[in-house]
Amino acid sequence: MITLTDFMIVSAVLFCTGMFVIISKKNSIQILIGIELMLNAAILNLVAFGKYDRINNSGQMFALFAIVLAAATTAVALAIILNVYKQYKTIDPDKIKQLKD
Amino acid sequence: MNKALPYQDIQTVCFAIAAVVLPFAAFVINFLFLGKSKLSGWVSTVAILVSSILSVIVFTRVWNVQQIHVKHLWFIIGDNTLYTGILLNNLSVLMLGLVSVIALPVHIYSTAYMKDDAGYSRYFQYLSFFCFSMLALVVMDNLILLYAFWELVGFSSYLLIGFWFDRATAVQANKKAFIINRIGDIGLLTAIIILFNQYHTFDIAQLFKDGGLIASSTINNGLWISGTTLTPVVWQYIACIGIFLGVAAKSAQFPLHTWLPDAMEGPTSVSALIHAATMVAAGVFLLGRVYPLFNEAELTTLAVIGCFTAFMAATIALTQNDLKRILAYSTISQLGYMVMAMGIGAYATSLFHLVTHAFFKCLLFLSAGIVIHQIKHIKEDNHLNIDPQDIANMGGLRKKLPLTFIATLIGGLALIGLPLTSGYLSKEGILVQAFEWAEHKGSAYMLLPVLASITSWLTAFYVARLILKVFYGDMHLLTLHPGIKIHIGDGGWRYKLPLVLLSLCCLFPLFSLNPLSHTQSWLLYGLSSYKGYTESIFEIIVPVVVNVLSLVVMYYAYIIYIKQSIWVSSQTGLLYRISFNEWYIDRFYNCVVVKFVLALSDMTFWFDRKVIDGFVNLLEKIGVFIAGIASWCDRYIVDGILHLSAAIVQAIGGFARRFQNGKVQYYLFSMLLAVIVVFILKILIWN
Amino acid sequence: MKYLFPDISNQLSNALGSIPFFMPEIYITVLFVLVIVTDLLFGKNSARLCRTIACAGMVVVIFKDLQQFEQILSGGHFLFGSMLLLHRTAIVFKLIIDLLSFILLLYFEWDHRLKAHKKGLSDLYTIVVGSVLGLHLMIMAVNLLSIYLAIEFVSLASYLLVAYRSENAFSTEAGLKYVLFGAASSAVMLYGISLLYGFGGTLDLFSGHMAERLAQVNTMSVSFAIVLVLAGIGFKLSFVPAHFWVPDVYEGAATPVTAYLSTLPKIAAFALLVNFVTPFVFYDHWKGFDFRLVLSAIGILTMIAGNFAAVLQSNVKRMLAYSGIGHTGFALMALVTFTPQGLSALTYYLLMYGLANIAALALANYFENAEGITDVKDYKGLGFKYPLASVCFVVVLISLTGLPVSAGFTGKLFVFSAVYSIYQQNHDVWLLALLITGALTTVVALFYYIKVPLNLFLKRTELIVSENKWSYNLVILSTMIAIALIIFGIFPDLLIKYM
Amino acid sequence: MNILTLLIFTPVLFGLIILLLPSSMRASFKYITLLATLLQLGFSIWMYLNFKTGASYAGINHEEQFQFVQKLPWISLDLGGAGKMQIEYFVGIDGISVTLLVMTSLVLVIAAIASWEITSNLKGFFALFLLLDMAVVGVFCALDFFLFYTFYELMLLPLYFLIGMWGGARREYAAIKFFLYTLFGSVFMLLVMVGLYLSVKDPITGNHTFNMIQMMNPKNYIDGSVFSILSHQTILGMPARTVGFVVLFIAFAIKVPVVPLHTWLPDAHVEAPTPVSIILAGILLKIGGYGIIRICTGIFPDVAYSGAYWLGLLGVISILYGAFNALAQRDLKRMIAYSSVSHMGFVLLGIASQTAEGISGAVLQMVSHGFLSTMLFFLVGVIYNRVHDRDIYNFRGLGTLMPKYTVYVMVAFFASLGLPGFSAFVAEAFSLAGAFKSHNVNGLLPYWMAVCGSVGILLSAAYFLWTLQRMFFGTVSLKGGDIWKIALTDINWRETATLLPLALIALTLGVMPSLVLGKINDSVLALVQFTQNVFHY
Repeated sequence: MITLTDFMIVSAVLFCTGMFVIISKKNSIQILIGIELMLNAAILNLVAFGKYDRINNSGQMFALFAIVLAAATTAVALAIILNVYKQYKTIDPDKIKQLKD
Repeated sequence: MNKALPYQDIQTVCFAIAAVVLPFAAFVINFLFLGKSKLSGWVSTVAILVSSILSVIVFTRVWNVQQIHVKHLWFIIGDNTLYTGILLNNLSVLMLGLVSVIALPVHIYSTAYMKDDAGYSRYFQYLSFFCFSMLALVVMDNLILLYAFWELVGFSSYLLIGFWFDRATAVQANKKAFIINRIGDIGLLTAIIILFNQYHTFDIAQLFKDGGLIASSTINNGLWISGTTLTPVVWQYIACIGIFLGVAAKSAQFPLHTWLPDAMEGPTSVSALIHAATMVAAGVFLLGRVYPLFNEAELTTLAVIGCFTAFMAATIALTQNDLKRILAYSTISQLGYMVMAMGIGAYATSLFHLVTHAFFKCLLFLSAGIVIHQIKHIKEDNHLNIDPQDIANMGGLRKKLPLTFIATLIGGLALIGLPLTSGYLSKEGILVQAFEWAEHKGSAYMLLPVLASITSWLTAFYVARLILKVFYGDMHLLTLHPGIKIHIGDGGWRYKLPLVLLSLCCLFPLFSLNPLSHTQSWLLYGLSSYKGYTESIFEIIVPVVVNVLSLVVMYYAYIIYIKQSIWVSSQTGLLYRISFNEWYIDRFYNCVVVKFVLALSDMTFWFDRKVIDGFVNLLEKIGVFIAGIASWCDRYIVDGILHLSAAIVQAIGGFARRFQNGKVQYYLFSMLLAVIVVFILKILIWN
Repeated sequence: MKYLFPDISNQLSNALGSIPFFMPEIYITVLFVLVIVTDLLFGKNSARLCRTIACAGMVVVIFKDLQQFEQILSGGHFLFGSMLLLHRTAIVFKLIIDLLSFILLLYFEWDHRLKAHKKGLSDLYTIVVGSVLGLHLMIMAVNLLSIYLAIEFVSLASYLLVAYRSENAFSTEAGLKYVLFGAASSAVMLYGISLLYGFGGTLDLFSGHMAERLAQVNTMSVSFAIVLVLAGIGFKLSFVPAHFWVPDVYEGAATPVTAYLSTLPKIAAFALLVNFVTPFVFYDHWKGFDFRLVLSAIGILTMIAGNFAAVLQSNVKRMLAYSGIGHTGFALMALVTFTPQGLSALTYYLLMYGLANIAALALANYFENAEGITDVKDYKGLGFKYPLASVCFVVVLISLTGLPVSAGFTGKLFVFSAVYSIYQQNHDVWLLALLITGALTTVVALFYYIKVPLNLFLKRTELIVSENKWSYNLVILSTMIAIALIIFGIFPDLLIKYM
Repeated sequence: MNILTLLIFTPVLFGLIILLLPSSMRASFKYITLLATLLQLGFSIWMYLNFKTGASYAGINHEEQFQFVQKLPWISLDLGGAGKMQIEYFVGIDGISVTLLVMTSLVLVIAAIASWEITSNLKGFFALFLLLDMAVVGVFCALDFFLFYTFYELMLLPLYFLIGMWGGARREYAAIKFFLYTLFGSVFMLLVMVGLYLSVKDPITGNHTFNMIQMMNPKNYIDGSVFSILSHQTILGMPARTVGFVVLFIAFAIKVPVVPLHTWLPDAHVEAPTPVSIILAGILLKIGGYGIIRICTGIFPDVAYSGAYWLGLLGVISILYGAFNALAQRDLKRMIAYSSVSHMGFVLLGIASQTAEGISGAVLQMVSHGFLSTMLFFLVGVIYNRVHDRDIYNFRGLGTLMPKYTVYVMVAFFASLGLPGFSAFVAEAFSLAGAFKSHNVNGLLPYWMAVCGSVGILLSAAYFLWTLQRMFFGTVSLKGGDIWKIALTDINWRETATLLPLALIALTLGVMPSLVLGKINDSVLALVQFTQNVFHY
């Protein structure tokens, strides 16, 4: 039997992994993937919790919205990253730091 | 205030006011309309002439007749109403008369003395302004106004000392005079404030009259009580010290006397009026006004200080070579007498001495002015590089300046206090009472009258020295610079008239018909607190001893300074032997007494210059030093704190900026870290 | 599933019944479509027309907003099954947003650099109009789902705006930073939302169950969830520690976009935050997560970080970015009162901040246009060359600093009064600390704001007579705003009584 | 039209005219400004003459006793549960303000005349000048705290620009320092102001009010409010009222300025152009003193009472510290600036004494210092305009070169050092008398403070005389040699026309202090009465 706790643990692991990816990877696309991981952690949570919300099924609904929005965000982000590559010939965020104090 | 005042009194008051205001009017006229005109001298002189006539009228009407007090609302501050008013009693009308009468000859004299000066008009503006302040000072009825004019008198003195403001020494001197006077002023102001706090009034009549507020206040259990006001008694002492500081500064008492010799940088006529006769006497006048405030112990202190001042100044005068400085020190010495007299309770005699001193000292200064003027003529005629005030250059002037010589002689004798002069009357009065007082107080106090007597002999010595050196013997200039032309004389009537007038005033008849006994003087009876003394042995002994010894001293002086002529004229015979023997005595004196005295004199002078003046200078230095520190603090500490806070702002700003390194992952990391840190903190602290 | 059926009709009627209360948003949607269509129809030359349509549309929307006041006389109204809440403050917020976006729509074209963009500005108008819809939703959202949707809606639009000038390196760099930071924040927030949903069992904040249940759950876990959600909102509000993106993005984006970013999403986010905290704060048995304390602490930190860091900036846009952070902190102060008075002070303050900030950036833009300068040190002596613009700049900065007589001052005064009156009741030391920090940072704010007039007027240089590329539009706009700021400074009750 | 409103807003009207006129008419700007200030002077003199005295016109804490009152609702705001906020345009004067108002108007005329020296950017200068004019006059008239604060803050900006744009070499530093210092004070004042109005309710309307006179009545405070006398609230462990007082005091002390909050003053003075120096010293400093009287002691009489010792101490420190600093300066303007610090110390000492003598002395000192410092700075301006140097060591023997000028310098110097016959004497004497008396009347200040204060008079003599000796006496010797000798012409008719009235006023006030004291006396008595009765509520 997979309990709610298991879902939560998995999602927490996913979340942390995503966070780690965001912070450590030297590639913008990888960072996007990290963000996706984090989003998925949340979505997993939502779905898991939604099981107990029988009246509205808000969890599942939310998950759908979240997936769509994540896709939209990723699309925009990829477009911007593409643009960045045009300008900088790199997508390593560490190297893109003309704007700073 | 004055509803029931009869017509006569109103007229008197008007006269008094006119006497005071006329010089001021002259000042205003001179200031506004007579910029460079020679007319200004006459405007001032006429003003003071009328003023002095009015003063004399007022004097005759008030003296021993009644006290007139008129006042008019000035302003209201809080619950206190301040009046401006005139208080005419014996003391004030005496001073009123004295000041205006002395000022008159000085004005006349000045019209001649200053006639070639570029600042002629300015001089008379100042002089009139001074007369106004001084006259107002003596008639004012409340302490605030008294203080006001007290300071204005100092201010006009400042202006006059620095009259030749392009001379560095004059400017130095007037600054010093003003600042030292300012010290006194602060003392006086503090005293006035203390009195105001205690008695809630500034009115002199209410405060100091018989049975007035001062008289009815008591000191009890360390508290100074008057009405409902209780103050620690120390403030009574401080009030007295404050007043004494005022007196000491104005009347050049130890230790605030050093400005007076320097003040001689002003024109000589000014010295005669202000720094000899009138303004410096203001301190003594003030003592007279506030006399009831002082208690026994404070009076004794006063006496001691006065006596010491008198002695010290006299010893200094012994060796000075500057004509005016000698006179300045003698003034200090005489003022010391007056203060001492106040201290020993000889209130009336002190004021008596003030009056007589005013005349003879004024006379002496005017004479000295003539001498200096003439020497200056010689200097200018022959293009010499000499100090016209140095008595070493003078000598034998009695033939050239006969009238001046006679005047100086009268003045000098009065200063010494030889019989037939006015000085005798007042000075002997002081000495006699000093002895009586000391006898009454106990033997230790005998030192005071003895010292006073010694001072009297020292006075005799330096006066004799002065006269001998200036008027007797040969002109030293001639021996130094043979062949110089000397065309000098007493000068016109504007020089002579004042001398004659003042000389007459220095003789006894003006004050007492009995030339030998001071107790017969009308002046003494007019001053309220004169009690009249019982006949005592001192009445006879003191004058005799003092005068005889004075004569002896003068004779020694004669021998010392003119001795060569004696040797030359009498080589053989009894006279020679006596002279010879006396020479032994003289040598003895010379070795022991004179040398000692001279050494003492040098020492005191050194003390005066280095220690007391040094102290004043030190104060100045300390002031400047503190000023430097304050300035440093201001720049580095107070402002430093400001700059520090600016630096802190920047430091915090810098810290906040350090995260902005342009790396987005670093930003994310910082944010997440911060969130986690906050969360952990929350768990640790708030749970 | 069967037992859900009766509900459907209910829900449908609810949705249909909500539509009259949703008119402004519908109008915006129509406007959005209209602008897109215009753009498509007229191609390259459509910019001007798009702008005209967008602006005119905004005016209509404002009218619609005003009409809503009558609809809610009897109190707030839930829409679409408690997804949205229409209440008086929300309308005020919407009006502010619409007004400011109207100004911004006018303004975009006046930036020479943006205008020179080869793809034209038509898309920009579309995006902005779209984002206004998102902002409206944000203001009214009271359901975790609608909150998330609205935020993402606005975020997506903002990403596009920031990266709009694709040919410009700064702009794209800013876009990258913005999108990465934003996406990560929203992911964090979503995780927080998922947890809240799990703990509370519902997405509806105002249902009453949410706070009730959360109060029973382990405080730590709830706090964790709330902190994560706050981080997401904080990204929009740009408070510490979610402010790091602000200076870079503001500097990199085109100036009108910066004006947009520094005002509209921020103001809407405040409305959102108000909505978010209300159910918790007014739940009597709420314990555990102390919103007032956390928000106060954040407010203090934000004020300090923003204002102090701004002192060292010399790029005008960057400086304004930091000052914007500082203003967020100050506005948080009004929020933590959790009173109607505080709320009206907040709206007033935000409106004045929005106006002044747009004007300030417009003026910075003006100088950028005319002289090609962005650094405050280059403003040296320009005050005599461009007197009107410079004077306006001074007035606007005065208002931002909060000195009388300017609207910024009255705003500050209202905020202070609101906080004070609460402090008077509960003597919360945090409120006092907020007050003191608020006052102190005003002084610090002067420190950097004054740099502009300092350089404009006090420094003297040999002015090189260069050809003026006069653009009156920006000056006229900012002059009008400046005058408005002064008028509202003298007569604040012209406005505040409606807030 | 209310005369006070007219007085306040006349300059703005003229300022607008200047702004609207084309720059080609710049020569007329100074005349327009002069006209505006003269008009103001006329109004204020009219008010002075029509000012009624008597116990029933004392003012202070009785609204009905103020004169020339105008009261219009301004901002009214519903705060929901917290009641209503009531801000009024409320102007009126009592004895304490009327004399300061006349002084201010006159000083402004002088400053307008001194503005002749300004040559660059005239439009800006005169517009700012008139704006500043409005603000300073408004401060003295405002009886609503909000209005007061508005005017108070409104002074800052024009001053910043006036110093910063037309000032000397370090003008930027001086201007920003001045601005930050004063803003620092006033921002916290804002907090206290907000706290006060939330604590006070207008008894008639029941609204929260900014009315200062209502704030003075302890009965108007809501029970349990922060600043209520009865509820003894604390802020950070300190009594709330003490905190409020201290904050307000700091704000005003910066303006006065009181040591150690004074360092903006020398810089600002030195760098400011002459007219601005005149306004700074003549008027701005008085606003600090006025604020302490009207607001600090008016609204927090109990704290002023218990904290009088510290106030007095600060006063004494200012007197001495300022004087010592003045002694150490070699820049003439700086020396005078520090002398201002010293002289304003008397004001604080007088106020701290809370005796009728002390407060009257303080007000008189403010009026007197207003005229004298104006004169002093104008005199410095005269010499600076001619040779652009102010270093005391660079001049010697000016008395021979510029005799008339020297006369005025001497008048100003001696008047400032408290020579009787000039206004400063009576003022300082009574400040000290009040301070001394205080121990017996209300036991606030120890005796020694007055004594120490009097040492300041001595020191002032020292630095003024030293300067006089160094610069004006002796033989002519100038750093700039013959060029300076030619440049240093004696004062012209315009300068005489400026200096002569000032000298005459200083003299008149010295001889007839009743011109001021007669007007202020009732108010001062009422104030003293009020501060002493505060514990009976």
